[in-house]
Amino acid sequence: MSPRQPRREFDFSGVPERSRREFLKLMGASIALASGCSRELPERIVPYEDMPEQLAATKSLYFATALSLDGYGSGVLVESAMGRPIKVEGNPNHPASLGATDVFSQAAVLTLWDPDRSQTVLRQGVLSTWDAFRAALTARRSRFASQGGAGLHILTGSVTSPTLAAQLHRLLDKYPEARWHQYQPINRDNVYAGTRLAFGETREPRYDFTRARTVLSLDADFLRSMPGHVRYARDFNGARRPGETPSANNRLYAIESSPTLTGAKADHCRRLRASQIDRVARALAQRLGIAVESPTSVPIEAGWLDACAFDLLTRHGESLILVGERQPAHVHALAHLANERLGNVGTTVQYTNPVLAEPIDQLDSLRQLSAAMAAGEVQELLILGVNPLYATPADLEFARHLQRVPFSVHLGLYRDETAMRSLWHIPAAHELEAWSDTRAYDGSATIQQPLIAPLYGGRSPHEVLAVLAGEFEQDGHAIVRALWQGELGGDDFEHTWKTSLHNGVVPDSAFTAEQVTARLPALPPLRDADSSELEIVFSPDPHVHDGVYTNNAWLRELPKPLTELTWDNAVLMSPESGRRRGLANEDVVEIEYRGRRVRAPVWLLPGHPDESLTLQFGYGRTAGGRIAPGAGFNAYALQTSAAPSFDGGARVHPLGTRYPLASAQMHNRMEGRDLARMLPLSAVIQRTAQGAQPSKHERKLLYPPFASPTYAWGMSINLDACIGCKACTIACQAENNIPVVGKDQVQRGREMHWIRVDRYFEGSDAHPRVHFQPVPCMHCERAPCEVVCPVEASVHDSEGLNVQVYNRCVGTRFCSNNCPYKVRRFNFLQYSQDVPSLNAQRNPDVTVRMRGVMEKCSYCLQRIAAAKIASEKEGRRIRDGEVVTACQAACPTEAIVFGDLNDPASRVRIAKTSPLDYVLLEELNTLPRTSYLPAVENPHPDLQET
Amino acid sequence: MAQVFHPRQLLLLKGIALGALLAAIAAAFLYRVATQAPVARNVPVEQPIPFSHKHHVGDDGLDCRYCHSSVETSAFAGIPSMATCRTCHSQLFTDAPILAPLFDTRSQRAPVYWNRIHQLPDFVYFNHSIHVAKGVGCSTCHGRVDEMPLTWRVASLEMQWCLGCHRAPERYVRPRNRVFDMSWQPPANQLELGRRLVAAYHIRGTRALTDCSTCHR
Amino acid sequence: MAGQEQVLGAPSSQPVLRGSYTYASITDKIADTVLERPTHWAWAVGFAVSASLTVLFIVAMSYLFAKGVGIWGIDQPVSWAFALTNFVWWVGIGHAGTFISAFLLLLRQRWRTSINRFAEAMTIFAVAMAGLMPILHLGRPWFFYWLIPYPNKMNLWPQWRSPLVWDIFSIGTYIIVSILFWYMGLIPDLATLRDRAAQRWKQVGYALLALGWRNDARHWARFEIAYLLMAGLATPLVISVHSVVSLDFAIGNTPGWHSTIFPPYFVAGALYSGFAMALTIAIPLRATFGLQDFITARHLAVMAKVMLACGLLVTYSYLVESFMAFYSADRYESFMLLNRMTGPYAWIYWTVIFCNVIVLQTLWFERVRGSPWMLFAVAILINVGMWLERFMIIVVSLHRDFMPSAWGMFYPTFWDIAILAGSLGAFALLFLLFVRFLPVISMSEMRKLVKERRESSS
Amino acid sequence: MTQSAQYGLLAEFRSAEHLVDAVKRTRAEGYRDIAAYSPFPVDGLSDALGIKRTCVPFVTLMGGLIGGAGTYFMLWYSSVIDYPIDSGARPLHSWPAFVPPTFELAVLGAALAAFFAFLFASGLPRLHHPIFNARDFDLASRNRFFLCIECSDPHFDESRTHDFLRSLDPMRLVPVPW
Repeated sequence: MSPRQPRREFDFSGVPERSRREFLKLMGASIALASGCSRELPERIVPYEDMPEQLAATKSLYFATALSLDGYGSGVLVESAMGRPIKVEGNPNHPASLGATDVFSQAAVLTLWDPDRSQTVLRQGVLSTWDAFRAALTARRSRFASQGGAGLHILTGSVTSPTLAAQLHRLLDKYPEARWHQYQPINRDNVYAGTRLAFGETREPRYDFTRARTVLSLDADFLRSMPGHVRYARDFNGARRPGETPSANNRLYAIESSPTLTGAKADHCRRLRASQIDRVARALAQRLGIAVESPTSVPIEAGWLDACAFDLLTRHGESLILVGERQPAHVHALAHLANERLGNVGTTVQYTNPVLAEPIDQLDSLRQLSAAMAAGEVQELLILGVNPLYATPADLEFARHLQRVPFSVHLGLYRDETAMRSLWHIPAAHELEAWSDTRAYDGSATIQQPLIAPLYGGRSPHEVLAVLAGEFEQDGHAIVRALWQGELGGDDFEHTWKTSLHNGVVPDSAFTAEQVTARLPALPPLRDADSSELEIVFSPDPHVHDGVYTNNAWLRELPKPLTELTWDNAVLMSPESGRRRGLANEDVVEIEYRGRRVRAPVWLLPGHPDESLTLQFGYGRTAGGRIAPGAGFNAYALQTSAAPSFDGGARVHPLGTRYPLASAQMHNRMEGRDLARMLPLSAVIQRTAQGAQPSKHERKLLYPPFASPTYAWGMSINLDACIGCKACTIACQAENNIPVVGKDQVQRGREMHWIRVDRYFEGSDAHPRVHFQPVPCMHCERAPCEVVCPVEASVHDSEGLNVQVYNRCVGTRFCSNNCPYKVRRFNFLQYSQDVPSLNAQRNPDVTVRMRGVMEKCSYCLQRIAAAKIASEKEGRRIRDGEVVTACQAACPTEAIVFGDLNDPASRVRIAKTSPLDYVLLEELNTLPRTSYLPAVENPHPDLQET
Repeated sequence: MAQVFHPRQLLLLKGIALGALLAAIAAAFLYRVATQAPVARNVPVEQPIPFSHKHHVGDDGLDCRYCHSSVETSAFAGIPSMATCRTCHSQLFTDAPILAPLFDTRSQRAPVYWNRIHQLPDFVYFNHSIHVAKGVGCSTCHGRVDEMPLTWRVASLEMQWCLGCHRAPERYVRPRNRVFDMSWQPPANQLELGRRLVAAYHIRGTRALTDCSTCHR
Repeated sequence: MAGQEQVLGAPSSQPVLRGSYTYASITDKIADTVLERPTHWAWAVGFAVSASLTVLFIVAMSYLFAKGVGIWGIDQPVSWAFALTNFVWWVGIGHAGTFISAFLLLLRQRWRTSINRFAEAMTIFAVAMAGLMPILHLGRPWFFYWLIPYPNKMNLWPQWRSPLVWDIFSIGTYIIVSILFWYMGLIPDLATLRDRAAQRWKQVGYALLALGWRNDARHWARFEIAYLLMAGLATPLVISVHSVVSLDFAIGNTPGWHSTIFPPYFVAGALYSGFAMALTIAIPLRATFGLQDFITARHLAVMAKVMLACGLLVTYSYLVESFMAFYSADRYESFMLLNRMTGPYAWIYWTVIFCNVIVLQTLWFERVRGSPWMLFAVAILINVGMWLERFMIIVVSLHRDFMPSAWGMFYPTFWDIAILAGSLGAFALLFLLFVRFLPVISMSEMRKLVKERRESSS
Repeated sequence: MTQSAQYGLLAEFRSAEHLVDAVKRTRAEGYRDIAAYSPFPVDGLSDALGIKRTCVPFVTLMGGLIGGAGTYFMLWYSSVIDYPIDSGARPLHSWPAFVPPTFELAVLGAALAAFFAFLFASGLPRLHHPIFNARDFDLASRNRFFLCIECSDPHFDESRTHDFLRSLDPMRLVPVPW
């Protein structure tokens, strides 16, 4: 690797020595960065001027902070190698994480190092400076200060940050005529409105799945997309460990308007158009004894509802009804009332103060801003961290109105749509670059600490607001610290502050449950039951969300749950709806809705409700980096403020053209093969009682495997726990320097993910049963790949790992042909790009592979090696749980267990002794070290699903 | 019919054949040289500051770990920061022109670029701390650094060189308390001592030590 | 011309050498093709076409080395496709040459004499093309020598259990032995050319290659023994080579590959396609250079019969494969067969059956065997059919194996086709150069044939 | 001596039978340093010349044995002794897998041995030889058969040998100069 010019030391005045980060490059870290297998070049060593304490070269440090999505924070530990944040892990101390993460947290480091991030202040699209902006803003202050702030408007997303809220409140106190608007495309409007309907005051519902034995989800994807979903997924599966306590298994009923992972994991799932769920909710409420008028026709079998109601009623205090953010407020209110009647309040559901600092109706707030802009009342508009030119309902015409604002400022990570049209654009500091704070789904606060100085001189909203308000203290660290000094106070503030930073949670900051009394809300008239009009359902994209991650290549290439699509969005509809219109996958249609038209490719998704379209946000971008624009279609272009979540009256016109989509899984059926197993709970109880049974495949070995005398690594994957969220896939990508290959290569079937999550549909297209199966390398003891490698690049080590030696690989690809599990990945082209900022993200402990080299899951060999060296220096064996693979660490539901099979007490060994344990393709006699526990369904005895 | 070749022409032909053979051998040799490690073995390497291990270790008796402070804890032995140098050199030889870069790093923010001597390919993961913990002495790989005015590399650092020890560690290990001892010489009963140390330090067996995954990740 | 030969009666009754040739006239006729005859227009056209394709081949290889095998259509799960198909196909073609020159020598088949030289040349050029393919298909072709044992700084060896290493050994041995065998047979003829060359540079060139051969009776004695020994070695070698090539697949566990019938199946297929290629070359060759007296209709008919026999063996293998898929009751095997017949690549299966089984049946008719141009058409179809058969075995087996989640498709790119077309061009180019610079028929053996005919007629 | 000026006497014949006959008579006359040249291998000529059995088959066998045994030893040594590696849980000494390389290299060894033994036994390559000085000797590779009695033969006597060859009824009789 050629010598790197050391960067100037960043000024951290006021930052405690402990968190001082250096950016000088030492060779130890750069060893692994150059393309793995090329000829060496002379290197040079640049020593530190002063070595920071703790920062021994090549040893990683972990810092606790939080990453937020739609304002809600989730605690993380960020691994810093040589001062470079390279990997995000969950924070076990944080209630929203418990050590796990979702896909967004894992991808945060890539956004941080994204070379496409905005790097300079712009004025009317021309390079400018922070000082020039500060001067301009200060000049404007005299105008609005003289009018009590009239004409000054600030637009933010959902704000949970106590510091930011306090700053805004101070500003509004100072300038009472100024206005603060909040609009997050994925917001809590319906949830808060629902609590206001039910309780008369705004509350935040918080669920406890550990105590819920019967769960009914009405369009709520609590496993994957609600605030707190990582925790919910853990709790839900914690209460669902059939192998351990079968009788205590929970049962999940789901009714959904667009296929979700929650529906896929449900024991009973019904797919209805979004407008029908209201009807079902009323019918059910009536069965639960709530005095609502029963709808005349219910689009669901009475038996199904009876069974569900029976389960809810018999599990008094142990049941739970939850409603998705998409559903209107009165459905939420009905559910709150039902939960109260079922005795669930205080047990499975609690109501706290809202986590958002200002729980206003955000759509209304945006409407007001739009109106004010249209009326020319807005003189100064500060847009902090959101992209309203792209991500707002089309009928509000934000872009047109923005032209009437003389002084507009946009603070954002990218030069996105709003940045290009604002007077000023300020590059924002990434969450890993700046001081801030955030609250989790339960109100727990985390102080976000920077892992690195802003790479491109980005600013946090705190700093911009401080300038706006003309406050004396303009340094992010000081602003945040000042607030918490006020909050926590006391003599031992220093200690509390440090503890909070260290643990990643401010002690005792979670909100306590409030007393509530629900009342029956006034219910609006039902929509026409027989309406056959085509419905349209808006939904965040599973991976790029509302558009904030559209330039994140990891998330773009991560196959979306259920559809397995990468790089684009598509209009989802049921195969039946497609057939009626003569549509196949990739056919382009024009969707007409309320006079607006959008062209989009079609994807037929089994399990999608008929006569309904799912439109996912986040695509159809026109700016915001190199990979964001030019893919998919913009669903916001059809969204209206009148019906931001779903509505009827759409029409679809086939255009007769095709748009190629890149799906990572071409075949969706198991073809009757015994791959992803699912058993009814009764069978599980029976099998568990019987104990281990001999396999039906007799094990006859001509040659016994080699012994693994020291450690014998193995993995157990619990398919019942797996919710198909793909956090494992992206965690593995971050940990193991797995390159992104691009849409064209995915279309050719060349994606590189080391652990894929197979998704199979079983049964009819209308009501498919969905199976998820994570498939990493099986580490076969009799590995077929090894025998055919001509150069000993694929071999076994003494601990039973099937290792791939990249530097020895010549790329015959025979190993991949001979791998029955097809888990090997080949660098068909030079996929690893030599981009300096992306190189900085790379894990220095993992070789970067060059083209022509085979690679695959290594069971996180680098983590094993690190643990081994640490233990040997201490003269002991590696303890169970000391080696945690990246996929295991990220998994929200602890579906993956890894450890030493030689240790009789290890969790993996215990998991494998289950009589349900099985391996894939056992008849091939490959003796995999990775084995599976089957998924378990717990159907109501009266409901025999077809 | 006449002879196709005159005997003199045949001599020329033989000469050409011999020449071609020699050229092939020379080409093979040149290829070897051209693909050698970038820093030659057993050749002192020029440095921006002519730092002498002989002086600091041999004469002054500094311990290795004074400068290479992370050798016992991390994969990388550690290159001393400039501040480490200045602990003494803020007092000693402060006016020496050869030490000027030491002060320029601070006053002019001009870093010192040391020329790297021991350089492994990027796909090799060598860890100093575990070798030191298992009784592999500094001088085993780095030679008598205390006798090097300018440092050079004594080991080939080729895979076969690594394997030489990983296949028979008993031939090289020494007691832990002699790891940093530059003057340590293998005793006459090294094999016997080595076997005892291998057992005492729980050095893994040859099969585990020669696993590909021991060094390549 | 076809009509001309018809009047001579059934091809099988024809002699292996027509006309009344003496030692001198037969020598002159063959040597003059090389030394005297002006360039034939057909040769020039062929040279231009094959040279252009060779340029395409070089361009394709350069781009391949620069970018990587990703320029091809291969993917997961089909990570082998055109390159390996070409490899197996070219190796197979090579087999006919060795079979003719070595096996028929051991069997003392006199019809071998006039076709063995060009058949051996075909072998060498085909195996050269074949030998390129595994190197081209490597992800890191510059490290191909890691498959060969040699003392190295890594103390590493090849992994001997891999059939790819066996391949290196068998293909390496095959090409070396083929070249030695061919060259050895050429030495007396090179001496003839040396003695007859008019220009100095040709004289020098042929003299160097002839190594000073003097037609000494002692030379002949050693030559005959060594040549016979080489033939004895080449015969089992040729059987082993395609057996090893078949193990590249049979050792794998992919349904459609993992089959014990593969070695004989592949050897029969190799001879089948090899004889088809030999006919594809022989028929235009004899027409262009007026060699009908040496490569007679009898030769063509006999080669057609061999082709028929091999083709029937291949047909039998198809039947056994289908039967075993059904009889094994193995879910994956039976799916594999069903997928071949009805899956997305079904057209390949049915084209293979048409070319290799249906068209083959016409060879039962003497009328077809006696007509060079009908034979030529059949041979071309069989060449195509055998290439597609290998494609079917490799790609159609891989694209849907054990895990439905990993199923995929293979679509060739321009560069896939460029490599195939380029290798055909390079093969043709080498062959055309051979025809121009070396005697396509062994003169010394033909002289011996003249003597034998004289003895038998007297 | 005349030998320094002359290599031998060369008689040219029209047919192979003639040559064999001539050789037999020459041998009977007691000449030993004789050589016969023919455009193709002539049956019976070797016997007539009394050419001893050649070492080529034996060398070929040795080449094959060395190739095969050497290869097997290399396979065994490298995978059992030098760098034992667990590859797909196959035994280190996977003899069935060692058969194909062993066979191939045995064939290669034998073929190389046969070829080089042939060259060595034939004294090739030898690009310069006095026999090429003889007039019209190029016909030996076309249609004529030659018999040469070399001057080195103890029985050689310029005039007597000349007369003897004349008696064999050659088409032509020419001296072969050095």
